[in-house]
Amino acid sequence: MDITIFGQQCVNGLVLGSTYGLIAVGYTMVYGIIGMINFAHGEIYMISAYLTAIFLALFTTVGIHSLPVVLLGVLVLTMLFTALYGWSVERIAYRPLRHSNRLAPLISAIGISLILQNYIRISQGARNQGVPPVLEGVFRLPPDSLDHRFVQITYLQSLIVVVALVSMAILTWIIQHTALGRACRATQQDRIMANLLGVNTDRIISTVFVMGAAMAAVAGFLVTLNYGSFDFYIGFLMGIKAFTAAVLGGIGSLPGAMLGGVVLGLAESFFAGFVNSDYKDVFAFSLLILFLIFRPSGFLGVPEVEKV
Amino acid sequence: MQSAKRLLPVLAMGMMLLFACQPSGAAEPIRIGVAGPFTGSDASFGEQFWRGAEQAATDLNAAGGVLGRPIQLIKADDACEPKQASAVASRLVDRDKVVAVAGHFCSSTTMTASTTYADAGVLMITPGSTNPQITERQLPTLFRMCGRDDQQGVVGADFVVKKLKATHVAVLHDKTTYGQGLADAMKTRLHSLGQTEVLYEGLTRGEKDFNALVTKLKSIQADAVYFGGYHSEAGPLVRQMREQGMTAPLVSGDGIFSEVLVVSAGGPGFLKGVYMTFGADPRKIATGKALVERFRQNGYEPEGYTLYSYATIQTIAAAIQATQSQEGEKLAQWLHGHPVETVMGPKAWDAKGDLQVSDYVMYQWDDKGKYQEVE
Amino acid sequence: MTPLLTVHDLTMRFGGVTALQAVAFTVQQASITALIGPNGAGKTTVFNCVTGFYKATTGTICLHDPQTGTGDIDLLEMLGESFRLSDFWRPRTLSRRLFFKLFGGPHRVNRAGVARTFQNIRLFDELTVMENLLVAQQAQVHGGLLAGLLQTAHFRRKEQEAVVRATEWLRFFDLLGEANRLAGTLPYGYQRRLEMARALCTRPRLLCLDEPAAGLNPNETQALSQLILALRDRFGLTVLLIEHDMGLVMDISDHLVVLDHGEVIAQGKPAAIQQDARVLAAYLGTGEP
Amino acid sequence: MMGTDWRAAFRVGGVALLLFTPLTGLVLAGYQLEWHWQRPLWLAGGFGLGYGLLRLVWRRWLSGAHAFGQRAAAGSTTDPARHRPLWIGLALGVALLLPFFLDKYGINVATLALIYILLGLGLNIVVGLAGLLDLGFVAFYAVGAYTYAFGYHYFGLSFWLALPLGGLLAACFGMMLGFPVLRLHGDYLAIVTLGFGEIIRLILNNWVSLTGGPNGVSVVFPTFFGLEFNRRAKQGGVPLHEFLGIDYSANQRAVFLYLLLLAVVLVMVYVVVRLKRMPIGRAWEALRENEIACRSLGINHVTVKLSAFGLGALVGGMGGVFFAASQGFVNPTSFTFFESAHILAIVVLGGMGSTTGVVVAALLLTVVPEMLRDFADYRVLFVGVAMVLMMIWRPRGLRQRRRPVFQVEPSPQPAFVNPVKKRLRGPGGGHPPQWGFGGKAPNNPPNNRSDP
Repeated sequence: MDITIFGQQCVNGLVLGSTYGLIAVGYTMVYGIIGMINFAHGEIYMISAYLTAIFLALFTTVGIHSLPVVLLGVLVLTMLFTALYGWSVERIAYRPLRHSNRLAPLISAIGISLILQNYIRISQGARNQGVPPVLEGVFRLPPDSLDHRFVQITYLQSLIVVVALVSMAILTWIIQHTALGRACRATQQDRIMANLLGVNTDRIISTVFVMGAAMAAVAGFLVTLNYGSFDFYIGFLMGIKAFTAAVLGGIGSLPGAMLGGVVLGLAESFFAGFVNSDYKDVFAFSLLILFLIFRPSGFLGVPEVEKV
Repeated sequence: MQSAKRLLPVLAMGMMLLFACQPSGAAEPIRIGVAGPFTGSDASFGEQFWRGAEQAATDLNAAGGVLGRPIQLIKADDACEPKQASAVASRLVDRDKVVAVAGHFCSSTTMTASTTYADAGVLMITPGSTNPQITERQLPTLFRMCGRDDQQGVVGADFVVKKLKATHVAVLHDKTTYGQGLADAMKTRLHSLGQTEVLYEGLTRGEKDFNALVTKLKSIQADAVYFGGYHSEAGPLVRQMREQGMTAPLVSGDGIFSEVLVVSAGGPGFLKGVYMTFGADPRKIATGKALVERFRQNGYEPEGYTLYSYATIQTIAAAIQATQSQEGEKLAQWLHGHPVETVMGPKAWDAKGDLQVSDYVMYQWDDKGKYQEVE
Repeated sequence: MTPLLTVHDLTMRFGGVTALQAVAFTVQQASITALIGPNGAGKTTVFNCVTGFYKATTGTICLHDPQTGTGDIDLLEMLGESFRLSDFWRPRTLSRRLFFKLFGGPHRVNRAGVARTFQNIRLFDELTVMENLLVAQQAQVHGGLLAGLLQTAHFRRKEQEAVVRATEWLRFFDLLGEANRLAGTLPYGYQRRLEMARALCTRPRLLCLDEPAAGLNPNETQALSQLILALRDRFGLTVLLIEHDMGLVMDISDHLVVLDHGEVIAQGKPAAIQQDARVLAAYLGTGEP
Repeated sequence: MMGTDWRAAFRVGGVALLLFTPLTGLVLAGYQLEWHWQRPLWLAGGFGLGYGLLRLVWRRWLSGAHAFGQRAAAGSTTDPARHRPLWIGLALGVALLLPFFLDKYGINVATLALIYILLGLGLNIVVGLAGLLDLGFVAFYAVGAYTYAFGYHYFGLSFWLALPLGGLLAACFGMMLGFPVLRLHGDYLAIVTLGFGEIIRLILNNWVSLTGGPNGVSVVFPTFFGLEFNRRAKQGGVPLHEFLGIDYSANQRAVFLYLLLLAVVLVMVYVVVRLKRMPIGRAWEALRENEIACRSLGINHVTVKLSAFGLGALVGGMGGVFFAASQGFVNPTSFTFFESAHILAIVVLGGMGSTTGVVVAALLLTVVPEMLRDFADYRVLFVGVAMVLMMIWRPRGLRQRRRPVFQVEPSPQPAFVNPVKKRLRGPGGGHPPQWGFGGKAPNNPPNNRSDP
């Protein structure tokens, strides 16, 4: 087999996996702190894709053309507004149901995702939307290959990988070394006790939703720039895939989410590239099931000890 | 207090008058159902359907309606789910008492819903379902305003083999009734031309990352790619091909016939070397030009199935006008024997309900985001 | 004196930590045996091994049949041991192992005659008190699915028997008035009693009580000790209990096993244990630097 | 009081303005933007005002509701169960007569509602009673539907054979999946089932040579003891309407399917109601409450879970067969994850474990979206809003599960059974001691079910 093809599939998988990882963070954080699956998270990602395109168009309309300013500005705005959506989802679908049975928030989250999907469809139209190409260019190895025998990564793709790693590092640092992170971890361990010790757990839970949404916004921003198009339906599939990644990595673990994403991305790429793309998703889900049966805690999750 | 008491009967009288007047004010409208995916992942095609049908009804009503009665459209959403399609079909038949239906869009929903219409003897003309099986069942009241996938596949395969001189053809599809039907037709024709495809695979609808597949296409050195599917996947696919340095042409069917393809590919620059089959562009036919202008004035580009659904409503109206009847079987009988002048030119149907003339031609995209017929 | 339970050379490791080291003791038929020791000594671990919730690393736990004196039951085997190479030419052992691997678990231990309560009460909160007790008789009632759906006479008789048995235990524990309350809504002391009643509904030979007096006031503790004695004296039950309340332990136990750091440091009659230097050291510290 | 209400309303309006401004005020058109500055203002104003009014009304209602609630509580002591047979009879009558007053569309919707009741009952066993969160229930539904489709297509299987077979096959699938995964707990199980549901759908979609892929498989309508429901029967058969000497009507087959389904649903309702009072049903619920305690009581959690999973799948499979029969065509688009979520919503909305609740919720979730058809574009949006509001309003569902009541007093004194006599021959053997833990228990009347 051609080594460049193999290398290229590695790159493909890595890039895809990084986006999965970024979205998986939202699932893993929410699950870690309240033990619930946030089914509306995929739609939050979808919202962020729309916001990216809207703000990009807005900057162009206003007349700001300096690329770094535009990109940074769009990223920050997208993160802010997506975070606001994340916060609202928590306030509407989760907080009122804090003390009810475990499944009620699941249903309300599914309701929220229906609302968000259709809200976007009605307000922005059902057709595909997109952004014009930005930051075009590509690294190739070897750089001057003529016969298509090269491994390449576009600037945007490398940006995805780098940003994913950096933001993951920042997030991990926040959780591990700041007062906020300590409060998060305390809430995760024992919500009632944390509350008694003066941690405003409601606020911490809100913060976690906000952080998860912000990470989804980063993913939405990068993915939108990279693939150039999206529609109101992209949240569903991406949500399921990212969720799979979170579980593979060990739900509740931040580095695990990233690792799970990359593993899933690589697995999909290799399967589609070397076996059959028809059954790519079957393979991904089978992997998930097998993994859960033999190692339910994922790669980096802490194995649950059965307390008697 | 007193005045209020006196006011009440007056008010009631007024209300009753209002209700009583309403039906007699205008002639009983002729109801036509417009069924398609107005929500869900295929809503963009539903939008095209509705716009076309709406415009047709407006125009016909402005010209005095049919049999002197106005046309009333009933919007029926099937979300491209067979389950909803059969519910919606029986609702159109039983509740709304429609005379005819323009729809559905997705081949799978047309399959389910058509039995209901056939049972009730309601005329059904689908502007967009191209899967061959639909008319092969020979339901008496079912017609198509579009071609069949096998016709499209023939045009596509001939083009790929004869014009593009491709020898390593990869056939992809999106695993939908439509996309796979198209890819199968392509494959069959390729075989009869003495070629074997180098790859036949499906990709997942709704995904945006096909890089792994593209790398695979590169590794098997495909010199032409045929894709059965919609623009929402074709766009990212062609973009990723170009980004990975693949210049092989991408050939597809009517599912990508939309300027939204430019947006879904993320820019017109990626579209060089993209071809597609579609009926002769209705926007170029003389009768259609004025209409296209009217659409554009309202800020809507009438593409894809917009004019198809316009023509569908026209056809239904023509049949009603000619037969003076509202019975589906009579309308169908008439349509089987008579051509209809539509905005897309004259159309005539064979015994199965397929168009007699398949007018599929090949279009080519340029890097400005425009397309035109290949000579 | 006939032994009911023999624990021999019981060792339990969690990863690198040795929680139990060669623990050995015997529980006599119709006696009350208490496991005591400082916090973290491994008492609950012994309990979990005996009742099948932990799979001991090595050692044997044997339940004897006092009626026949034969037919000892190996409680460890029931949890599903890992296969050994030698099994493959002994189809009988292999099939036994396979069976327990698939269908084994703590429930088998219970069916063999060992019932337990939990340190932190584990009731079925959303079920009524009566239903809690009926669930415990599951293994005995267990009519066919069809019989239950059609409400055959046999099925109804079995159900009635179960209700009657539950009623008697409720009377014994003075819970009769609460039969139709949700278990989760009972006061704490009632919940403790209900848990014991539930364990007894499985008709055990050995009843294991994990800190039954925790959280009870002195009066309730007093009544509890009377109840445990009554279980032994009137029904001939064998009781194994963990308890921190030394007053209770010394009052009712026939035999004491003292654990410290995962090892048995002493066992014997209560009076003897009270004099034992090592036990005093374990509880009070040696005092020497 | 008013002041705080309006301040809160103002805050909500402000947040809404922020939320709506970019997504409704700025609309993408290609790479350009269209401005609709009035849309977010209207929306935000509406939300703020609506919220403020809601708060006011809520406070009013709440203060009034207190008295109302007390009255209701006092009234309910007259035993709600007394009117139960009446209600059940009434509902049954309506259900039986319904098809003769509805048009075909109405019957179709009612049939769909019944299918969802069936599915809800099945999933209720798994989720509501056994507490196993199953996010891939649609897999069993699909197995049932495709069993009928394949059975007819490849082996000429009739509906009557396919019905039990589809159920059994689905149950087998349930067991096959269940055996390895039931050792997992809670959410992991949910994820595995989700994956399984997707795998089944993907395989159905991809294995074209067997399943027809996205083209699906056509299904024949069930016959009534060999009599067909068509206008003209195929190859020498006799259509039902000729046999009975009545006029043909397309409604006949719909009515037939509806009544058949109704019968099956009634049987299932009975079965589920019985199961809850049987040892196996109690074991499911006990397992949901506390798995460890269950194991300590000699209950094999794996087999008990398997039985719940299998039975739920069985019912789901039968639902699938009916679905295939009513649609006349199956393809994989009917079995997406959203379908699982829909069924789960029925169970949760109905109040986990409550049979009446499931029936009501299934009716609501099928009929309401159909009634909303007139709002075409906003339909699904409204369904979503309804789901969220319902959960906030009644997080525990429409109905709470009622517990069975046992008569324990007066106890049959002479028929005393020694609780331990079977295995033990202890001394004693007389009446058990009457003393308990100090302090007398409050002597509740035995049929007083529970107080909070």
